[in-house]
Amino acid sequence: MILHTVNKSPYADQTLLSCLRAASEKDTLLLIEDGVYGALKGGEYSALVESAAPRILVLAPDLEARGLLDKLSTTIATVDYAGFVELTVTHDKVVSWF
Amino acid sequence: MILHTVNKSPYADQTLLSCLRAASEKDTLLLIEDGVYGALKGGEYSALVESAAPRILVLAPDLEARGLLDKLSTTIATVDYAGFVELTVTHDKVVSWF
Amino acid sequence: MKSFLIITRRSPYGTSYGKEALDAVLMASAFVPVSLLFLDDGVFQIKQHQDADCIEIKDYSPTFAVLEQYDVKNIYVSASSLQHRGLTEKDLVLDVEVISDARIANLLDTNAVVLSF
Amino acid sequence: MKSFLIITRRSPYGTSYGKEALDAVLMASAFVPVSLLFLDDGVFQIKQHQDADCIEIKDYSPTFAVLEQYDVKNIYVSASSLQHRGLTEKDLVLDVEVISDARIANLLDTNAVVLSF
Amino acid sequence: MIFSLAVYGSPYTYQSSDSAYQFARELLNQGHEIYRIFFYHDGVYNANRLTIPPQDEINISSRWSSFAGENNIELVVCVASALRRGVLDDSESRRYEKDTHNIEQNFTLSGLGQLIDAGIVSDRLVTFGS
Amino acid sequence: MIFSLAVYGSPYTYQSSDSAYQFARELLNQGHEIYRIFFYHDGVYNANRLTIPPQDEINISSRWSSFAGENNIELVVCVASALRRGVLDDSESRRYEKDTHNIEQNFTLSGLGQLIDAGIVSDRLVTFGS
Repeated sequence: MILHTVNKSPYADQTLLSCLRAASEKDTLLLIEDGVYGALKGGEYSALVESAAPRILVLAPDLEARGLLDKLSTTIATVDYAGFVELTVTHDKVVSWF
Repeated sequence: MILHTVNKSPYADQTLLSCLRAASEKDTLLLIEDGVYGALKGGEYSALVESAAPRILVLAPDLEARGLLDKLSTTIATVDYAGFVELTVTHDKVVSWF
Repeated sequence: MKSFLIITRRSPYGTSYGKEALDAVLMASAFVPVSLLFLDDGVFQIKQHQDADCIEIKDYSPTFAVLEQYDVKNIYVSASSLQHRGLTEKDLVLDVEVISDARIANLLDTNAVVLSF
Repeated sequence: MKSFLIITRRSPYGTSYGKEALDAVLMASAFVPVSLLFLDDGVFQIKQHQDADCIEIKDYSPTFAVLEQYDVKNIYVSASSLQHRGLTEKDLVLDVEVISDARIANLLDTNAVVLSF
Repeated sequence: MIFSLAVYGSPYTYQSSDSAYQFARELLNQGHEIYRIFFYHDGVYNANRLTIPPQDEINISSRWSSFAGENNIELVVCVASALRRGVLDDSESRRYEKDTHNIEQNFTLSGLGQLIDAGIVSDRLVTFGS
Repeated sequence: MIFSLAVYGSPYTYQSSDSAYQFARELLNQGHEIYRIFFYHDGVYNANRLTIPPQDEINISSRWSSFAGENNIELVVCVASALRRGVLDDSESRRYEKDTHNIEQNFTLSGLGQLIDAGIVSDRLVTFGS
């Protein structure tokens, strides 16, 4: 069980797509920094992210900093830094995509 | 008449697509640095680049450095730094995409 | 007098390019006619409700909202960039002119100098 | 002993990540079992015929070709990354195992530490 | 648990040093141990003590330095990455006959082996890339 | 023609300073004039005189410095970008009570207005981004 972090916007960069190709169903993806744009509803990549096999979470402070609380896809839950740390503990390892 | 330069690989980054959306038919696109990967034949973005409306050129030293002379799309011509400089003179301005 | 077009293409906070584009706009506006274009992830620079305090970074989006006071009157945002991202004009901190890709090509053509960030 | 997987995802010369991945592989191979995966634009790191002298940058691709001498025996390249880029095994400077996305997921699972560049 | 972090982004330019700092602070809040924070690639600029941010912004290298000093955490800067980018400690500065050094307190230059070691010793290694 | 260049990438990490240098050299070959080379964003690290590259690699800051000295070209580093990233000249170093400076010869710290001025005065402004 892997925690993947992605810190690039899918609208600018292919990193999220690459992570999704490599991640397993039982893994978790955490969108951080500019990665949080992957959690937008109604955008070009929203359907892809919403239907992805692994669980997808988003880092709340990075989402809030960018003013996106009102645009968050309804299928994606948020975590704060405390939750981020807990995820790194409950998963076997962390793989960073950047 | 604009000379656009693009220095990012289309396989990693959306910059080339963005440049193509904004460029006019009479413009020239010069692929430099990692942008030269846009000049590959047989890749996912090859058809798009080969059928693009503006003229597309590639910077030879960057292509050669990356070992891609044998993979260059047949519809794309190369220029060296001397040619790059000449292009900046013969076009009204340079717009850099990075 | 040469006119400048400044383009911001990056999202805020992940990199500092947005802040540096803003600084360039403010500086240029003191000397030359300036147009500003929000393109690609640059449209996120002017998303409403930003609050970078929560990541301990300085929030500069309020300055974008008052650019008219700095004589930056020509502020544009790409319609296709907004649309790809599921955003509309109402999501933005300032009144901008939403323009087509063809209009963007025209802006690139008609301004003497184009600076991109 | 913990095993390491090192992934290189960036193309050469545009950024220094490829060189830094190589340095990490060489260092890790002295201490732990190491696997190396070329993924995404990282596959360009091992494209044949590189010659960075012409841009006055040091060409490190020959070192990738001799990694076996450093006890780095498990060298993989993503099949889908090659295919998207119109490349085949024959275009590469070294013998690698071309693997599927499912196999990549398995590599991520079975190595204790994953370092990405 | 024992954690190590790797930071690859230049400060003020990429968010990665900010994210790494927030994460590191939360690790200590939750009672975890930080074995090492390793700076590589442009992340080595986090150790430059000559940074002078505007008054309303955080001094990133001082923030790391205080954090490390107060919590007894090792901040290791990859020496090869640092030399080529011009981040020097006193001893490298002398060795290469430069007249000054620019490394912030509580940062140490050392080899890339320290990153591998961090991966071996720690329960989790978390990378903040750029 | 009169040219100016803008460089945004950190040396050794991004190719942009190499590309800008190759381009600048070819400009002079063809008899053009370079009015100014402006360093912004992480490009300001090009001016760090403490860089010590491996012996088989080029010293990028010295290369700029020699090029500028031999050809009488202005290398201007954005002062705001430079201060926050810790690239200081003697006068800024004193003003902020640092004990040393780290700017390479032939580079000058100045305001962002110098980039706008370069755009106004030059026939072409070419940006090498990262």
